[in-house]
Order: sequence, then C-alpha cells, then structure tokens
Amino acid sequence: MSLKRRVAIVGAGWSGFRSISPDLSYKELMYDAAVQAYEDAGIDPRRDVDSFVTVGEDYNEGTSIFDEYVPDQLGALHRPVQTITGEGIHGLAAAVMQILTGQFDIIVVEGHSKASNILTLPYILAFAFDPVFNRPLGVHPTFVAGMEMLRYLAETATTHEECAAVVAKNRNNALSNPLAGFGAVLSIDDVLTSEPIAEPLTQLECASHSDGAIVLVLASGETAATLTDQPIWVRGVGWANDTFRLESRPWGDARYARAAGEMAFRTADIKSPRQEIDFAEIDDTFAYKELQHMEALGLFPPGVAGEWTLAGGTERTGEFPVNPSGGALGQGHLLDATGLARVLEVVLQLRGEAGQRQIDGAEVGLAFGWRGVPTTGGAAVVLSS
Amino acid sequence: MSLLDRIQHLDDALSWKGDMPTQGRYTAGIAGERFFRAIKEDGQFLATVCLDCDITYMPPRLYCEQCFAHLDEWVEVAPAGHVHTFTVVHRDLDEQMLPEPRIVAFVVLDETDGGLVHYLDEVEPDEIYLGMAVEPVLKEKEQRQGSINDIKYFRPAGGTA
Amino acid sequence: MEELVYDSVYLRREDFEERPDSTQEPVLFETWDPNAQYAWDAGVAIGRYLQDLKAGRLIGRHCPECDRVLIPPRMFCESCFCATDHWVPLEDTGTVLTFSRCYVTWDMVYLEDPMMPAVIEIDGAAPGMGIMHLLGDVDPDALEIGMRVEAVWKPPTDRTGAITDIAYFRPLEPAEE
Amino acid sequence: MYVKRMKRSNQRVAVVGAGMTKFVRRAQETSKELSWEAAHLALASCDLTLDDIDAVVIGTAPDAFDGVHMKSEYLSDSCGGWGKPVIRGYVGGGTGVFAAIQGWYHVASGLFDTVLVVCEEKMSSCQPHPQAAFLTIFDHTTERPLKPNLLWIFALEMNAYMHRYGLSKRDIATVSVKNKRNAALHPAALLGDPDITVEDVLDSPVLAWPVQRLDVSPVTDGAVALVISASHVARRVTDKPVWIEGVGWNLDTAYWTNRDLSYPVYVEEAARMAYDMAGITEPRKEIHIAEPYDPFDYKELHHLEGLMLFDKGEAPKAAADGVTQRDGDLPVCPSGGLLGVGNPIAAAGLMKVGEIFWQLRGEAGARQVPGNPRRGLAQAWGDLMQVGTVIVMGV
Repeated sequence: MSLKRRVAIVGAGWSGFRSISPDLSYKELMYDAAVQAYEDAGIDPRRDVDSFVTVGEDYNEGTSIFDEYVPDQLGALHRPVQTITGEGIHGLAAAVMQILTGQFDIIVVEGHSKASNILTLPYILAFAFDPVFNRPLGVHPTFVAGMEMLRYLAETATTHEECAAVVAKNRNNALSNPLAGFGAVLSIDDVLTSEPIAEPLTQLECASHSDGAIVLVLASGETAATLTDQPIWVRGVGWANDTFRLESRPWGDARYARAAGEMAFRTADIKSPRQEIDFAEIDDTFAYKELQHMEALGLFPPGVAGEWTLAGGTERTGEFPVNPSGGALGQGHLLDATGLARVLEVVLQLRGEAGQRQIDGAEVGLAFGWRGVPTTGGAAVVLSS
Repeated sequence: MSLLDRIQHLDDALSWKGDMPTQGRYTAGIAGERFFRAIKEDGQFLATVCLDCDITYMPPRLYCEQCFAHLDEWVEVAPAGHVHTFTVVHRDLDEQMLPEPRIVAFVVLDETDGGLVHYLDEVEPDEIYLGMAVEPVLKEKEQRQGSINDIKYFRPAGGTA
Repeated sequence: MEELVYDSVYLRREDFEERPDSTQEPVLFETWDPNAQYAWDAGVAIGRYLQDLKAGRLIGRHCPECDRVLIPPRMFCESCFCATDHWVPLEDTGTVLTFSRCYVTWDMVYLEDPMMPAVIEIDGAAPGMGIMHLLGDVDPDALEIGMRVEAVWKPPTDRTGAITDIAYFRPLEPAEE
Repeated sequence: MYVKRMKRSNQRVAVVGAGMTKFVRRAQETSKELSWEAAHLALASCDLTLDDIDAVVIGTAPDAFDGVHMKSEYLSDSCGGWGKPVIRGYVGGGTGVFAAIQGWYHVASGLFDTVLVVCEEKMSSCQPHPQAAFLTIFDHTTERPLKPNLLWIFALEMNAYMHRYGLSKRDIATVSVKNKRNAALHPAALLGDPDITVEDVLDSPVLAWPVQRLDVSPVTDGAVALVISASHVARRVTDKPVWIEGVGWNLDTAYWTNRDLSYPVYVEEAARMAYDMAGITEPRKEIHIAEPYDPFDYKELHHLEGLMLFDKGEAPKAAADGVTQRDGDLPVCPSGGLLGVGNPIAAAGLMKVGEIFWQLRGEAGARQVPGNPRRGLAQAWGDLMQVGTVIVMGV
C-alpha cells in the first residue's frame, strides 16, 4: 500500500531554536510558529483545518494532562484535537493515518520544547526508567548511551574519532543555519578531549537542549494541489518500538530504527534507500547515534557510516549529506519536537529554501527521530518534492 | 499577525517556580516479588522460561515479550555472569561531579538470555574487557530489603572478599 | 464473559505496612521522589498580569475582531485566532458564576472549615469572563450564584506578583456598589 | 457551531475481541503486568496471537499516577508492542474512548489490518493520594498556587448545572444507585452494590458541595484491551463483528473559567461528528444503549444532554423515572459505569467500549440489555471539563 501523492506537507512555521526563550510563554511560542505556518500554507485554522495533532509529555511541561493547554494558541478551539505522547514524527504519522482514512483533508501537527524551564532534567529522564529494576540505582541517565556506544563501537569496529567527526560536521553545518543555536568550529580532538560523561561518551558528543516550536500543515493530495504549487509529498512513514527492558534489548544495534525504516521504505516503494534517497536528517541526540541509526536504517553497512563521515561523504557537499541542518547537536535538542526539526529541514531543503545550506538537486529526503534515553521508540518519514 | 506586543526588557520576563509534587510507590509486581524475595531470603537468582520461544528471561517476567505466553516455568540460575557492556559515569543526577567515577555495566547472567544492570567494583576501568566473568556481591541478609540494591555490585569472578 | 476478566491481585493498605503482630511480611515495594522542578516562563500576557497583581490591579487584553476583553490576559484570541491588540485595566469586583464548599485539601486531608472556591466574572471583562479564586469573610451557607464580590488584597509589602496577592473575594455590600 | 462533517463509512472496521482485568483499589501487579493481563485475554477472546497484530495503540492518562515518565515506552512491550509500531494517544479522561478511535484510523488508513488497543492505569502508585496528582492539571501560574482539589471543578460544574435548570440532588443521586446496582452484575466491578439506596447517597459525607462521597467514582487500578480489525479479517475471525460506525472528538478552550459550565458544548460537537459518520439523524431512536462517561453521577446526565439523547435539563427527571434503567426505554451504563465498576481513567473509557461490544453481541451475561439492541454509543470526557470523545458501534 504506497502513499503515492496522497499526503503532502503544504506549510511550515517555527519559533525559537534558542537555548532559552524567557520573553515568550509556551503558548506564545506555539502561537508564533502557528501564525507563520498558516500564512505559509495560506489557510485560516478557524475555517479550513479538520483536525489538530500535538506531541507533548506531562513531565516535560510540568503539567498533567497537558493536551488541555494546546487548542487556544493553535486556533483549534472546538475542533478535533489529539495529543500523541511521542516523537514529533509519531505525531506526523497520526496525521498521515487520519488523512488516509479519507475523512480529513487538512491537519495541523505541532511540537515544541521549553527545556529551559525544566530545572532538574536528569531527574525527569531518570523518571522514565523502570522504577523497580533500574531506577533505584540512581545513576545519571546518560549511562545507557555510554553503554550503547561502547557496544556499538565494538560490534561495528567504528572508532571514537568517527563519532567525533559527526560532532565537528553537525556543529559546523549549524554555523550556516539561522535556525540553529549551537554552531561551532570544532576539531575531532576538541571532541575527544571534552569532559567524559559516560565513557567513552564525552560532553561535546551529547546534544544540548533548546527551546522552540514547530508547526506543520498537512493536506490530502487534491487539497494540497489547490494550496501550493510546491507540495512536499509524504512518500512513506514508519515507526516501531523494541522492548523497553534494558535487560533484553540489543545494546549495539538500533533494532527499532531498522523496523521503522523498513516500514517507511515499504510504504514509499523504496527498494534501495541509499540510491533512491538524496539526503537525510537523522537523530543525533548523541554523536554515535547518527552513525548507529544510519546503519540500522540500511543506508550503510555496519561500520561504514563512520568511515564515510570521517572521509566527508556525509557533509552537505558530500555524496550523501546527513544533517545539513546541524542536527540536534547543532540546532539543540527540542525534546519531543526534535523529530519535527528533522522533518522541517527536509521540507526546506526540498522546497529549495535552505539558503546558504541548500543541497543542490535534492528531491527525496529521509527524516528519522528517536525518543531518547532510555527508550527504544523511533519513527521515520520519507519526503519528496 | 503574531504577537502585537513583545517583552523589551529582561526584568519584564518573569517566571513562576513550581513542581510536580506527587511521589511514587511501586510494587515489585507478581514476577518481581518472587525474584527479589529469592534474593532477599536465599541470595538466589530466579528466571522464567518461555518454552515456546526458548528464552530464559532475566529478570524473570510474567509474560513472554515475543509470543505473549504466560510464563510460569521458574528456574534458579547460578549467580555468575559476564560483562556485555559497561561505562564509567562521572556526574550524579544533580549534574555534580561524583566523589569518584563509578562503573555501571550490563551483566549477562550465564544461564539466561538476559541479565542485570548494576555497578561494577573491585576492578579498574582499564582492566575490564567485554566477556569478563563477574559475580554478584550481596549485602548481608539482615540488610537486604528485597530490592535491586540488595546486590551491592558485581566484581570479577573469584574476587577477594 | 467471566473468562474475559483477569483475576488481578488486590492489596489492602495494611499490606504495605510493617505489622509486628502479623506473620505476613509487607509486600515488596520501592519509593521514588521524581524531584520534578520547573521555572515556567510567564511570557508577555501573564508576565504583565503578575506585575499588575503586585500593583493591586487586574488587567485584561482586548480582541479587535470579537471586541471581547479577555481575562486571564492572552496575546491571542482563541475564538478569532488573531492577536489581541491592547491592555484593558479591570475592576477588582465581580459576580459569582458558581461556587463550592470543599472539605478536603488537594491531597485529601479533611477540613473542618471548608475552602470556598468560586468562578468570579470580573467587572470590565466580557460577559462570562471569569477567573478562579477563593471566597472569604462569608458564611459558607450564605453563598449564592450571582452574588457580588470584591477582591481583598494583601498589603503591598506582602504582594509578590502572584494570583495569591488577592487573599480572597468577599461579598460586596449593596451600598458599596 | 462548527462541526466536522464526516462521510458514511460502515462495515470497514470492527471490534472483534475484548479482555480486561478486575478493577481494584490497589493492584500488586505492575502497570506492565496489568496491561499484559488485559491484552492477552483480548487476543484469546478472538483466538488471535501477537503475530496477527500489525500495530499497537496505548491509552493511558497522567504519568503521575503510575509514576513513570514517557509511560507508553515503559508499557510498550507489555502491550504487545515488541518490534511493532506503537503510538499513545493522551486526551485526559477522554483517552479510553479515543484509543478505540485511534484503533479505527490505524485500520481505516489501510496501513494496518489488525490493531491491539490497550488502556491501563495504576493510580495506586501515586502518593500521598492519587487525587493529589490532579493539582497539576491546573494552570501552573494562575491557578495552582490556590491549591485546588480536582473536586473543585466538578463541584463548580455540578452547581452551575443544578442552578441553571433547578435540578434536585435526589434525581441526580438515582444515577449513582442505578450504576452501582448494575455493577453488582459485572465480574470486574470494584463497587458493585445491589442494595444501595438514594438515601445512602444523599446521606454520604459532603466532599465539595454539592458533590458527596457516593456521587464520586473510586480511584482504581486496571486495564482493558480490544482487538480492532479490517472487515476482511473481522469476518474471518468472528461471526459477530461489531462495526465502528461513527467517531467524533472535540476540545474546548483551556480557559474553563470563561465557559458556561452548565452544558458540555464540546460533547455535542463530538456527538454530531460521530452521528454524521454513522448516518444518525434521530439519536434518541437510533441509539439503543448509551455508555456516557460517569466519573460523577451528575456527569452521566450532563453528557446524556450533550449527546442530544435528552433535552437540556431533562435527563435527571428521566433517570429518576427509570427511563435509563437496564430494562428502560434507553438503557444507560448497563455496565455499572465508572461509579460501579471503577475509574482507572483511560481503562474506564475503554471498559465502556468493551461493554457496548459485549452487549451488541449478546454476551453481557447477567447485564444483558433485553430486546435486540443493534446500535450503541460509548463516550468519554476529561481534561479541564473540556474534551468529548464519542464512538458509535453497530451490528
């Protein structure tokens, strides 16, 4: 069952991408992004939108039943509104499914982060651990990433230098992206010698958090054609979970990414991803994750993603650009909305609106999001112009 | 049009402090109760077996994740395992530097398809290799409360104490 | 249909407690403090609302399309999806739209004297535009929907820029209207 | 009033299986074990296995109850999500019925043939008391500092409703009696009571006037699961598929203190959406069984009016006259509802969808509604008295 020309992204808006946003409440941040998205799509939410999907987590917001507080600033009053507690791309998937039922033409997807308002973020992440078998050890949650990274390097013969090359690439890419708060010029050695967090993982290999909001407008095929002459088609979508249990999951292999990718490529009628996809925006919450996810998604054989990165093959000008936006390492991690930041970059690239960081001739892009430590929740979407 | 007024001065950018006050109290569960009680009382490690999928779950589970069968086949396994992966952690949950780095590992228990996440001690980080044989060091019986912390840490097999 | 209901194991409160008299040990459990601390950015509208509360004033925001004056203030009108265009100073008097007498605290501790929450429509705001607050200086049994009330402000030195800078609302004597 | 228009869409998606746990005040099972208990019974009820499941929908409400952040990740493998697509919808108290609606759009999208929908809540993990978690549903800056109790908003709404239509507490109390008596016939019920009387309700301690103890549904641990399939699978799996004929959901403003609390407009809007899809023009004739959300007795009545099954202000009298008894003209909450079976929030909503499934198949046992009911409705509600979720099912 392929999604050929049945769902398109027809509008995008954003706000923030800064480490703090003290001048705006979360409602005002969302409203800012929504106004831009609706102008971009040429729609009035009070008249044209059939359903709204937001992503959010109670403990990221500091409010229980957070879906209460989303309708007003999105223009979603007295409309079908649902909150998905997932990665931004899970929210996108919920919107795609609704459009595919044939009952909904225009759907808005929103995600945001006010990470700067969380004073005890490590405790919030620790609160996601199994409360009986893992949490009582009281360890800083990045230990899971450190243990994954060690196993990944061992199983694929990827080197720490290759992981460090991801950081240098992404934060350099961020320098030419106005939607990025963490651009920097870094050498591989800078990364290797930064403070150890959960060895071998170093401080610079962990994405810092950022505030921001992203709103996307999706439309069914026929409606999309009436709204824009440049619809960005959702070619394929896929999402999957591996077991949540630390004790029965593979530590070196991102099995959830493989399953999500297989579904996305199946629904996109893509047989060989590396050849049929021009570039990708892939979760890089930790540097090694970009490489691990690229290999699990079938873009590169085990161990090869690192070699390519060190050799510059995944630079913006390389043969297969990865994270031209700067990724989470360069833009900042937007909590649940960070997958939508990946999607947003693919949309801007495919519309030729990526300015200085525009990739020439990009026609098919992949975005992949991961829900972060300690989860095994991943979601992928293939877009084409 | 978006906001028609914006904050121009930082001292107008107020924030409100607060928390999510409720606390957690978690039963160990049907499988967990039996697992931790065996450690507490006898220092024994129990697993459950899915005969259909031929998986020995450590820690034991009420159900098989892969075929959803109810698991009521309990087996005792030896308190012995090997390091599958590990890391050295430098900061605590408050992001403060730990007095000294701590080693955390995933230890596969030999006769199972799973294992336990726990601290490693009585060993230096550079001495640890993947596959290294380790054994659990338990608290004295009187101190044990039926918790994952009844295990103090794992150490290289045949350790000193 | 009975076979479609799983006989889950239920516990009593005392199953968690150490009881010297009984032979049965308490069930095993872990406890955890999430330590979830936040500093929420108030932003433009609520930032101004708090500043005005500190000054002993209530403020609203006006929508140019539906002409409603909104309280609590917000930078957008949720009905029209447009930006609100200016601040509107409001009275600190209003009308009780609904009320209750609550004999339990937020964490279920019993109260002899009830807390009296109410939704109070604020004079100067659009009809039906209320805020939640507490009533005081009134016999709980004398409360009525439609009652006129006024804010009782904490002394300026005790005000910090918070909704609690209003201690409570009390009945407005007819003469004072 | 803007209402989402829907196209007719019958006999495409059906509920084919259901299972649940007992509803208890404190379960020894972990949240994961409760979820598996319900999910594996739902599969067994229609002779399917996990291999037949293409995707999983999880519905569970505040993470503060079970005490786990990103709760659906923690629950994923116990809901059958090992290696499968898993999505969690979360619309407060409306989650239980909404999870079934998500099951519908998963299948109706054509991406999946069979979906396992699992709703779970373990409120007893929340200390010092599950009620305390509701402090954090209020606005953190303009309301929480007043230390509100969840009961406040129900009491404020019940008072506005009673005042607007001059309603009597005695009429409203008959709902609690009806549901707790019905629940005495439900094998999973926590508060089934065949002998409760209106006097018991009216004499129970006042919590937040006009809300008294027996007006309120209990804090509960429990899980419910359904199997939802496309028609070609449904017809193979069972000779009595229960079709999802209409779905609707709607969300009102977060500024609940700016709203008329005497009538749930958003429930009417959700109902109109579902009726439109199901081709229903006269709900009072075409709906044979209703399971509106009843966390409080007055809410059942408030929602019956929002669902346009009774005129505004008329539901209490109809209830007192026995119209909504199991053998009445319009049986309401034959399950025993949240007031009788229990209120594990998300699982409570899905319990109602399960009840309509069992009733329309004639499998409700002692609770079976007489006659030959062919069409039923389940509705959930939540947030700051703000979201309505409605599903219409038929055979």
